[in-house]
Amino acid sequence: MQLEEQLRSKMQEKDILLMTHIVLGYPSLEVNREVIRQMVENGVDCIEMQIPFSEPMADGPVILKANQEALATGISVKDCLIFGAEMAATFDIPFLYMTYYNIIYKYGEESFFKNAAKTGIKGVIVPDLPPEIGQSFLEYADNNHVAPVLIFTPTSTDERMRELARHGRGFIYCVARRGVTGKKSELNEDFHQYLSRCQAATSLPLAVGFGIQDRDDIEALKGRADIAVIGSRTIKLVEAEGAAAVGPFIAGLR
Amino acid sequence: MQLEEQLRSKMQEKDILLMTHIVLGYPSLEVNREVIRQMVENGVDCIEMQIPFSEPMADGPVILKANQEALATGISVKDCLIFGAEMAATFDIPFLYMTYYNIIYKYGEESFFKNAAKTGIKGVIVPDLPPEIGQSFLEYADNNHVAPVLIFTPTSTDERMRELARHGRGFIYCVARRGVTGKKSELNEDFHQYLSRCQAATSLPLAVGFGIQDRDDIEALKGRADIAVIGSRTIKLVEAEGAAAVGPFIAGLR
Amino acid sequence: MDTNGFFGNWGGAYIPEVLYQTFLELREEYARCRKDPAFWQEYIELMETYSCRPTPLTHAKNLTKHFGGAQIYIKREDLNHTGAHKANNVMGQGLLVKRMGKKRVIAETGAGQHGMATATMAAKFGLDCTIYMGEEDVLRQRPNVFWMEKMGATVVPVQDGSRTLKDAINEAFRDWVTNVDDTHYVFGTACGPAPFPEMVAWFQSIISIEAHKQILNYHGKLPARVYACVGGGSNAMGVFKRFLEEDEVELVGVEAGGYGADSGAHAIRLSSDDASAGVAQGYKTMFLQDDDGQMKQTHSVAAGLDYVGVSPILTDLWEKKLVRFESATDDEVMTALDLTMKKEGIIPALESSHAFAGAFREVGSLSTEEAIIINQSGRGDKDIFTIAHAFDDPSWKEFIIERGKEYSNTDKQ
Amino acid sequence: MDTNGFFGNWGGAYIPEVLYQTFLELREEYARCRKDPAFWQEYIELMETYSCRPTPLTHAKNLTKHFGGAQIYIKREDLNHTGAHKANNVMGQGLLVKRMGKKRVIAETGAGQHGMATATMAAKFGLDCTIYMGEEDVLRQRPNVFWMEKMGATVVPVQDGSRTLKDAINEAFRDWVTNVDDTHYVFGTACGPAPFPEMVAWFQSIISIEAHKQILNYHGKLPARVYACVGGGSNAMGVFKRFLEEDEVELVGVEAGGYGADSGAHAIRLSSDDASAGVAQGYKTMFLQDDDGQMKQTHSVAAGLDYVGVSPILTDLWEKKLVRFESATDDEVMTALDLTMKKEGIIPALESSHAFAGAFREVGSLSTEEAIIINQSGRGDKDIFTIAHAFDDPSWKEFIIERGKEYSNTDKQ
Ligand SMILES: Cc1ncc(COP(=O)(O)O)c(C=O)c1O
Ligand SMILES: Cc1ncc(COP(=O)(O)O)c(C=O)c1O
Repeated sequence: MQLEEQLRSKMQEKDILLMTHIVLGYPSLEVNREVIRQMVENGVDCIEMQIPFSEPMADGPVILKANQEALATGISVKDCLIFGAEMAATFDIPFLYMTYYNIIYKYGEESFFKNAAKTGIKGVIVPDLPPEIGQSFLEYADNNHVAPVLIFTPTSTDERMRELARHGRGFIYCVARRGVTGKKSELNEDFHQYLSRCQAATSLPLAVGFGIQDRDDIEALKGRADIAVIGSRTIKLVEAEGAAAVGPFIAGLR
Repeated sequence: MQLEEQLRSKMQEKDILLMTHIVLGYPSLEVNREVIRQMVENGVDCIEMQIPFSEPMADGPVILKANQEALATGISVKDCLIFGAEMAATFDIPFLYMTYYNIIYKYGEESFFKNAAKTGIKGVIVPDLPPEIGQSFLEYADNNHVAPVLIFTPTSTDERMRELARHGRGFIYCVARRGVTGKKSELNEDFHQYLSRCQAATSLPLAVGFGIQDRDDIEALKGRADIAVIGSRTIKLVEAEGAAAVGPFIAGLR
Repeated sequence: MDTNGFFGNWGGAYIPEVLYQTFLELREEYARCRKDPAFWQEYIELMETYSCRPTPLTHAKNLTKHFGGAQIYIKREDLNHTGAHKANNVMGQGLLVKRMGKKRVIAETGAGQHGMATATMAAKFGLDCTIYMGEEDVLRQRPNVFWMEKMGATVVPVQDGSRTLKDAINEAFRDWVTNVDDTHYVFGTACGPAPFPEMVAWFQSIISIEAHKQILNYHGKLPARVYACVGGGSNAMGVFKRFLEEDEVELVGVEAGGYGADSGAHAIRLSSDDASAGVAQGYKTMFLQDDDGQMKQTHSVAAGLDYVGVSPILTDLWEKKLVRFESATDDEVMTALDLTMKKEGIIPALESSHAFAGAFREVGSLSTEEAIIINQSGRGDKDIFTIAHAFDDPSWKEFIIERGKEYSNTDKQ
Repeated sequence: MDTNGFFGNWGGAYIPEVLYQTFLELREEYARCRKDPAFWQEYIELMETYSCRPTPLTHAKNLTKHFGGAQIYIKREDLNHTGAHKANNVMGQGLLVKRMGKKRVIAETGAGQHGMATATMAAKFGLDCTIYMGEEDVLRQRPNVFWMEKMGATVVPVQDGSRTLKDAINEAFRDWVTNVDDTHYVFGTACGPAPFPEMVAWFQSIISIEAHKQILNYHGKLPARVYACVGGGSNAMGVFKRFLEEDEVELVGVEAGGYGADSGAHAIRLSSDDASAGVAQGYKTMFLQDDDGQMKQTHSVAAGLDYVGVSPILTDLWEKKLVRFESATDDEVMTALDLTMKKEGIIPALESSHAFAGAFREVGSLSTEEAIIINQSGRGDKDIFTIAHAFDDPSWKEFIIERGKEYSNTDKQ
């Protein structure tokens, strides 16, 4: 089953889905494993696993630091892919890779997507590859039935959204605001108008990310978006209270 | 009796005359007084007393330092003139002032020469006043019967020497070499030729200074010059061994 | 540049979606400027009255005699206001910012020269200004930081990654995606997402437009070779651009050899096999990266050259063999600098000294009928802390120790 | 200048006899140069190809708006090679030295700018070079000392007297009388024995020849006033000279007010009653001296302005009321510097900042139809140690303390 179908079937059961984010290798794959277990057991519907990159241009301080510290442990892309395969085989929810384009470019687009497909990864999010220069990337994704998830932002025009929607698969990642990951977003009237524009531009499910932090935020998204994305928040939680804190936190979100 | 006559009458008695140099106020007028006494008692024929100036451009390190330290004691031009008058009244040899032009300019040329004349000073040596811009200076000197002593140097042409000789009185101060006071001069063949040129250019007595340090130097000057000038050498002597060393040193020079 | 911003296989605009619209507007405004002769005229007038253009082309007669080969001419970008070619680009972008009506500029800086130039432009054009600078570079280039602050800019030391230029670039992008509406990012070199490489090269082309005229005027014919140091590649593109139209002129880019090509501690992207194709900081080029695509640490005695990437335009020219690339080690560079100071009374920046070192190696084997041009991208004054340190000057050290003690003592009171 | 080197009551050549012949030759060679249009042409070409002449005249629109008075134009001598107007004089004398066939040059320096320029010229012309610099100034201007040495000059710290500029001049004269045959003394300002004042002013007049053309071109008419700082007076004479022919232009010289005109700690020779006529350092002018004629200590935040004398040409113009003299205190100067950096992105040297301070005080009361020219004699980079200190910049201090510690530690190893 492909990503969009999988999500749509879950959407039948819940009024909003939860997607979470982890940085592979931070603080270690062991902790990642435990965190993912807790997430899945507490009802997370989808997880994006970030393969760390030395230049995470679109990430804020928390994820930036996580990338750097993961790399400092010596983790390789191959380690990440083996771990990703293990997770996809172990847990029955869709897993995605999130990373910057260079990681995939250096690995080889074709090999990367073949690997993802073979190991059961459902989608890939790359924040620095606009579709007009990602033709081969998009083709390999489609050929391998791995969803290339594209991004809408508040600065995207309606026309641009329609263009992006044409290439996106699985769902659309709607960035809640200008800026990088990690800072709280105001979910105000402007934001609602923005989400309406997003909905109008695509028939794909909408995920909303950047600064979603607690139950109130998620409550506010219900009926307006299909998926709420929790990013830096769980990373900070693990830093502060350890992996065991993740389960209760997730459980309390919905 | 004017300076030239005084010197000529002494020249009858000795094969070479001695002129010495002191910096007024260095290390103190008391020491100056003692040094001068020793000089006169041991046969010095003429003394130039330098009125210190803050910018002694033509002096080397020894006399430069003496100027500065004298000024640091707070000595004034007036102090110097009173002291000069005392010396001229006390000792029966000709005294000269040596100083830079600004001291005389600020004091007033006319007043300065009147004072010198009145107090029995016989001549004035100013190293930074070429005669072509010293007309009034030269006139006041002549009017007051105080000899303006002019300077020949190895770079002076024959023509320039004749021009200088026209304005000079008392004697001509022949600088032994290029440079400032205090360094030893080579009294070699070039030097002898230079002295011959000096002799040819003037009928005034010739004093030779800059770097004359010992009995050998003075011996070498006999027959070629009329006056040997000892400058920094005695200043250093006083610094090293005190005023009492001056008498024996002078006595040993001839 | 094709419509997607590529030069052959290189370049593009690998940007976060949030910047899409801004880049669209930037590309359009840039296109309008290129078509409008009045814009270039305004640019030239600004550079003539505020900076010191045209900068001279100096015939280095003593160096020429010393090497006994081609006539050495030095293009004097050091005489620009703020002391380097960086001013050309920044003033040009300043005019663009005014047309776009933005009120704030940001910039990354490595050596501090681009930050200085941007802070200067911001003061002149009345814009708010924030400069991102790797913490490492803040320490290496404190005087520049001081002046930037005095001109009213906020200097933010970047503590991520290698804490040098590339990290400052990332951080500037983070600012930009946050403040995209009122802010323009004044990119400092011919790198980054399109249209920056081409736009920066366009503003810098003023160097070779002048030099082309000057060399014909002084030497009577075209130079055999033109040398430039290559950090991001802006001064090189600037001094090469007009000469690219002339087949008989060989263009030579000199990269930072650091401790040597085999040491791993260098910034040689094109003249060794250590780099590979990659995509980062918004564009595709040859990067110094590992097999996974993680960027490597670089090293150069010149803070402005130790960058992991290089202009995609240069990479294209390299691939097409239209520009030759060489490198010079830190040691060779110090020797070249020393010789240039002693022979010509000219103090090239450490960056620029790479071009001198590259030229000195070869100039002796050219005929005295020929000429070469070396682009002196900046002046070395800014590098006094580095140069005095590198020459291990004892009185300098003593001076700094004394000053340091004075400050320690007064701080304690 | 009359045949004895006087301008009205001032100037002359009060030199030791040993220099008579050399001055004769110098005066003759200078006279030949003045008569020879090819000499001036050679000079212009040198300045165009080695320095950055013509230097720009910058319309300071933001400062103009800030003060709401006359249009402020800045003559950019800071863009000269080596960073100050001093280069004009030195390069001119360099050409003279070559004609006279001398092999060695010496110079005094205060701020270090003239020393830098002379060391630079000596390197370019292949001459031996010794620079005399007061020990006090060596400490204040260590970066300049470093560069002079790197360019091959010997820098001699002078430990006599006040250990500043005037003592360096005395010491240079001592060298000259010793090595008169092969050595030329490159006097650094429009002072000293004739023909130096006139000759230096002649070389510097290139500033006003350019500025005169430029202001007519940009502003359409002559400026109401021209401002310059006055140390020895060379940049002032340079920017005044051509405008002296224009009755409607008021010329204003700004002296170093130090801690204030009443403090006794300043270098105001012409705009207060503290100075009197005197003769020293080879010429007659107004000196800061006591009643006995001993020179006084002077003070200025700008090392290039705290000089006891002043150009005899300016003293003559002062006496004839053809130039107005003002002063600016250290504090006023720092404020003017700060404003200029923030408003225009331009960093005047502390010396030049005096001219800015003098102009800022008055410009608001002139009509916006009028223009003024401020001569920016040099750039402030050289003053970083003084300026950062004066602004009491904490990160600068920390930086110096850290560097100092590093050096102390390695020295101990
Ligand atoms: C003087 C100077 N030259 C060269 C460079 C390198 O940049 P680019 O390769 O873009 O010219 C720098 C960068 O800071 C610089 O300051
Ligand atoms: C930048 C600058 N301006 C002015 C001066 C003062 O000299 P002058 O009055 O001769 O122009 C100096 C002297 O060093 C200087 O360096």
